[in-house]
Amino acid sequence: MRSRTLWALALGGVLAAGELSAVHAADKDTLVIALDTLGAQVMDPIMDTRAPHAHYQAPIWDSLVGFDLENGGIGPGVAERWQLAADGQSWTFYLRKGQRFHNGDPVTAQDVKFSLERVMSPESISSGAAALRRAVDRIEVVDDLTVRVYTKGVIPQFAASLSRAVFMEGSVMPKKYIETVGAKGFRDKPIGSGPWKFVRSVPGDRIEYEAVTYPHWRGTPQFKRLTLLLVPEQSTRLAMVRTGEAAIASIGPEAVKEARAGGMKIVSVPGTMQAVYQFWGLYRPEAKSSPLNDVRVREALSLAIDRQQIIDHVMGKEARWPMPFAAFKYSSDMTIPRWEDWSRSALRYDPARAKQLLAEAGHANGFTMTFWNTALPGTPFMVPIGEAVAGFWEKMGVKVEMKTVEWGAFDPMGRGEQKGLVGTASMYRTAGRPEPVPRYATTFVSKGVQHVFGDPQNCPALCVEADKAYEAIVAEKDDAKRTAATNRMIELVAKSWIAVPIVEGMGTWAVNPRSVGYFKPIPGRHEFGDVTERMPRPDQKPWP
Amino acid sequence: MAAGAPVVLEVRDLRAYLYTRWGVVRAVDGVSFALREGETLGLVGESGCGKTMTGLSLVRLLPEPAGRIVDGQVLLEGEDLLTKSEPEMRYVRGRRMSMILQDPQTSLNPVFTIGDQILEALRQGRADGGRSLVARAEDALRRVKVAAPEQRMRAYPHQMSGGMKQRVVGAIAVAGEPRVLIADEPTTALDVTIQLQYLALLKEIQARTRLAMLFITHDFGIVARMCDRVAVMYAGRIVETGPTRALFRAPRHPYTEALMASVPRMEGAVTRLPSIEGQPPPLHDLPTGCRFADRCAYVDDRCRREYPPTMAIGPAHEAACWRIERSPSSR
Amino acid sequence: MARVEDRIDVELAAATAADDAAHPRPRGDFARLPWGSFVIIAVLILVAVLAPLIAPHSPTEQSLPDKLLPPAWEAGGSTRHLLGTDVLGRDVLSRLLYGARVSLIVAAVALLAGGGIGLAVGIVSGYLGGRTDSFLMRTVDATLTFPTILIALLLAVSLGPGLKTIAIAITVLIWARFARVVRGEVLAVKTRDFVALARVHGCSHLRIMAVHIVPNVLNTFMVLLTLHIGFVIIIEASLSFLGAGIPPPTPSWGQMVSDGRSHIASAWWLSVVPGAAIMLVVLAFNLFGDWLRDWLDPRLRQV
Amino acid sequence: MQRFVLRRLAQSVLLLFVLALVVFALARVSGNPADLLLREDATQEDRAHLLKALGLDRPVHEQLYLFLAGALRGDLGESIRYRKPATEVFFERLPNTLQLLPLAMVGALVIAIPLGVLAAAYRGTIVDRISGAVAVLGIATPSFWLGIVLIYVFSIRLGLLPSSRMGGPSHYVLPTITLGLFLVAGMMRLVRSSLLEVMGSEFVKLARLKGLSQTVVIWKHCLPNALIPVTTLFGVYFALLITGAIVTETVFAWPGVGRLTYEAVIFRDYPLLQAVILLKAIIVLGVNLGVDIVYAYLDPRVRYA
Repeated sequence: MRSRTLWALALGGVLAAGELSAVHAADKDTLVIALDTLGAQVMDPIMDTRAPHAHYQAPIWDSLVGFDLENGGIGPGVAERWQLAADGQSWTFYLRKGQRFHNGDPVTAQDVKFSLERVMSPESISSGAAALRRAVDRIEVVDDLTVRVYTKGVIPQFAASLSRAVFMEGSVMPKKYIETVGAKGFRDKPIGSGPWKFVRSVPGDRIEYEAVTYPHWRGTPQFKRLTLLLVPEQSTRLAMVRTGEAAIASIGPEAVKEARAGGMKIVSVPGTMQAVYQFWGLYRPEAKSSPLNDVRVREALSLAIDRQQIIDHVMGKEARWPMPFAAFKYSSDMTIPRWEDWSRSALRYDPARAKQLLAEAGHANGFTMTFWNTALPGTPFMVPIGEAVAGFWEKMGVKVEMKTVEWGAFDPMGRGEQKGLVGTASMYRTAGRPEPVPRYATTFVSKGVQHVFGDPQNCPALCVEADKAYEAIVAEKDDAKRTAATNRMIELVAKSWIAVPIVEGMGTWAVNPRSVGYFKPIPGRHEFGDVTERMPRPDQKPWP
Repeated sequence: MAAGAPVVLEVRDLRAYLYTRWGVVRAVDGVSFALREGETLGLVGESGCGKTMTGLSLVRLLPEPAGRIVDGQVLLEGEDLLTKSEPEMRYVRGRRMSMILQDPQTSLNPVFTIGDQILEALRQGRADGGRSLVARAEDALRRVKVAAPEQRMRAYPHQMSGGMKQRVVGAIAVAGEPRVLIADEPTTALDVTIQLQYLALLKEIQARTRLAMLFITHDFGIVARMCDRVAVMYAGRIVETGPTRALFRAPRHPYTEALMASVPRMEGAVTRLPSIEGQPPPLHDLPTGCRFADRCAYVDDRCRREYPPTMAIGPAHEAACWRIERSPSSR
Repeated sequence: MARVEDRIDVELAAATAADDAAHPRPRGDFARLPWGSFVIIAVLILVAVLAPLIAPHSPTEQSLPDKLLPPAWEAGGSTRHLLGTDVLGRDVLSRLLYGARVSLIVAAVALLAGGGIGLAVGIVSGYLGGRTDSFLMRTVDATLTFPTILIALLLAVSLGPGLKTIAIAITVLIWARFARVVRGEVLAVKTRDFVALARVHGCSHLRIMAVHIVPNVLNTFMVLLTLHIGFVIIIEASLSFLGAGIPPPTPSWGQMVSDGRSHIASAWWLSVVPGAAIMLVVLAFNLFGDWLRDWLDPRLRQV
Repeated sequence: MQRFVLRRLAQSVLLLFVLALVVFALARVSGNPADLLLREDATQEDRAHLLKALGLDRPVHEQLYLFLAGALRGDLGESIRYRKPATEVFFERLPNTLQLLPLAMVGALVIAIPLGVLAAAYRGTIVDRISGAVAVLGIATPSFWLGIVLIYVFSIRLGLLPSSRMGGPSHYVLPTITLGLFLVAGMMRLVRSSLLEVMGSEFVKLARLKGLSQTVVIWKHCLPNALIPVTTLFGVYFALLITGAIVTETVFAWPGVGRLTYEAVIFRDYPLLQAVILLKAIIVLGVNLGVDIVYAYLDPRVRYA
């Protein structure tokens, strides 16, 4: 009786009764970090482009230029020190002695030359490769521990761009090893000079590392093993930290209250990004009649926003009062105190003044505008901020037609013709970088990608001034003069009210105090790729 | 004719109702009859008169939850089946009383072989340790004249003809050697030639096993051939019972009379078959008096007022009609 | 001997029909009217229509200081916000009322469009049979294999999220399910005598389909409509979870459940309230569907 | 039977070809992966270089030709994000999903069938009402919400089960329930209505006439007939599960193909998206064919047709 037996079999398939042992916390010697993304999870610095790669590539590869651990920005790395030549056309890097790759080969100037050229090679899709190609003329090995890079023209921030404080293009890769095993072999068994050795990578799930056994200049890891887990759902990451399955989990500001309710510690990384809103293509003829073309209206819109409420309620106090556009407390080439005062006064919440300005501009009973609300990868809280801003504008009588769009759909609109964006406002972001100038070039210079002041064919007065100010900064070798020129540029943008900072975002992490000891993050760097080697065990340094 | 044989099944004033959305359908409304060993009683009537429901009530297989037996007694060899619990009743079905259904196409389970379905019936029956179950199954098939039983055992229902399937159903029905077999229009779905073979088969089985048979049909040709006695049902009640010959020769109840008149005769010229005007009354609101009143040629006001009692006419021949009282022996 | 292919299709269609339109037999019991579901559906429609009048606050009005207030009956709750407030201080009750409107519109548009196409394809495919039938059925198979969420994501991403996109995405997926079931019913109805009779009288195929086939298939179709209301609302919720749902600030139940998910411990009402609303509505429509199926029961065909 | 299988395969190939075209078009409509890979301050020149490196600078029809020609050879191109052949990425993640699906399906069967039978056997009673309500709950609960609540209750509050990810058997409990509940609901309703349909047929009367008990009649005679339609919908449910897994795999951080599909869409990874959809379709069609064969095996009426 075949069919009868078949059905008995199907019914008999009882669920595998696994042992329902109590959830075992991860063992003491392994540091487990739960992340919302592992990027492309490709163990090769030239193959991943977006920020997340700093999570999983930093442990293995050192960067030519390192960090200033205390207050963010750049510091000594593989190169102990570096020097800009008198004529400003070349930089000389002096490497630290005694550095070794995980297979024992010494780190030499040849490796640095090879690494930089590999980043610039055609098959590299690393996002900074193009900038490097534009900047570097040629690279010369002076001796085993000295390398000189000749640049096309004077590039004051060139050294900084080889630091993870800015991008990943400074990773130092083993020349001999890669030339013997080839690119594929290198990606399967990656070798670097960092404090952690590669163990295994399970695609879409996790990456495992093992601490090096010798002391390391970045810091000798307290844990034997490091595991980075990919857990896309935030509430799941929270649950893992509460049950001890993970020591640290990346969370958004909205989950801080939930994390504290669960007895977890909160670590906030200051100055990781700046949430801004900006107006597009106001200089274009088709936007001529728009009320947004009146600077008083734009200033009113900024005064209408109660930034303190956004910090306290939308961000759950996990945010700070913003500095000017793309500027942070650790920014170089600008007089910080001056701009701190400016932002306190200019970005204040003053609805009365805002109403007055609107009336002066002839829009007492408000007007209609379009506002594109979106969130860049890694900062989903930009959408609630956008909604809050729209809410404040609505209270001011402005009719806001909000269009919430997924980043993949919004980003292309900002390139080329910008047809859909002309005459509208949108949320945007500036990443936590030590020098503001390159970010200003992107948005305000006529040749820049966003060119909000004007484009090469149609460049009104403001656009011309911005171009001149930018040229002054880039070509300036003298620090004092460059700072003055930078201040001039920041003032120009601030007074235009076309790109306005809302709040300075922080990277927030939930930590299980029983799994990892007290540690301090690097200001401006949301990723912990360069922090894991300094995280103590819970018994070594308890949480305050 | 087994006139003197013991009574196997006696039904007294059986009532079985259907509780539906349109009200209570009194499908079986006070039926009484007796069935003797080796005898075949025909239960005849138009469709919808409650004959199938009567059959189902005997084996207590009324459609749940609508159908319910509300009154009366069903005495099988003296035991009242209506008081039995479901497990006790299960023991009766197949072993002491069995039934053949109308449509062979749907009577057999399509996913099991014929052999499985017979073996299952045999396993329920009395343990006949002598030969193995399979051998007894093949004998059962042979007894219902199924050729090459060994192969047939492995066949599936859809591979057999209607007639063949009805034989298998027959084999299953008698596998437990029941004392009473209820055949609910077993041949209606078969074509004529197969019909005659099947009826002869039933007769043969009855002769061999002495089982009593209740034959439910609307076909008088079959009644004449198969039944020793006939009970005519109308609107939930039996209006006339008697020996087949007596009913065919001298029906006394106007409804039986009309039925007999509408059966085509071989002899004599046949111009236009008489038919009975009107419709049987709806079973969910039955009139008070005689239910055939509206269609009866001899109706008077007494018929409408009061339901006539069953009165004896001749030997084992009785009918429920006031006319009988008025002229005792019309013959 | 019917070709195996048709046998299976008939069986599958009948089975699916059995799933959605099966009815217990015999029909003795009296099918109680599902008053419960009538009330809930009536309330839902009333709420959706009168939302602007009865909602205590505007669904998008923010008041950041009183964010994440618990419902009135909990400690710290205020009667101004009966069901508490969300992350931006918006009134949960008002968003629930307005959300009913959005969910109903999406469900109505998707079901009528999707159902309509499905009904047409099902009838044509079932009635004509042969090559058109197998072609249409293979298209149905293709649509069923295409992942639900993926189509919605691709559409949301290319056409831009919004009520219209969600409705289109769900329509593209719903029609296949309707087509398959309707086809099964048509196959069953097609073999009935009155269809042959109509053809004998010289009716055109179109007339037969419209006059004879449609009425008999309508009750299964109606039942399918009610049973799929739940399916549509859940799809909308899942899309919101994946970030391709109805964009803020328009309130929708699916978006509310999705947004509230990271506050399970500290602000349970954010996802529990809309979740309960969805469950109540789906329960109501399912009971209504069951009752409708019994009431429109083909039992009338059998008498 | 062979003729049936061959014809079905031919139709599947045609279906896959149409599917490939649809996916190719839809993916490109949704945007360009290059935009997501470039930094905010990348210039047009950077974009051109990246497009060339990814092979997206060629005209669309040429890309289509390359894709189809490659597909015939089984090479579905290289994933843009993972820089690995798309098929390799897919088959790396497939086992994880396939470990979850059978458990969810069998689990659903083991619960749905008895519940369905009880509901049918005791039609109209409390048992029927309760199982009906459970079924509706299954349909009405968004799986991501169920998953999160289960994690909150069982791993945070009670600490009984691990909250997510793959691992020992205890890791499979919550994801299977989340994935399976939706199934239990659908199957239970189908088993109930199909069983009621079968219980009305004649051979059930005959079975009871043999003196068989109610339970034997239902479990031995009715159920096999009632389960025939269930098998046919097994294929449909399998297809739903593969897509439904996207949500469950996201909540439980399960590195399966569901999650992979979602990522491929969000990052506009054309080759990976095309590969994932085609390979999933092949699996679903294969399973459906298998189900039909099992169906024919089960129902003798069809087997000898």
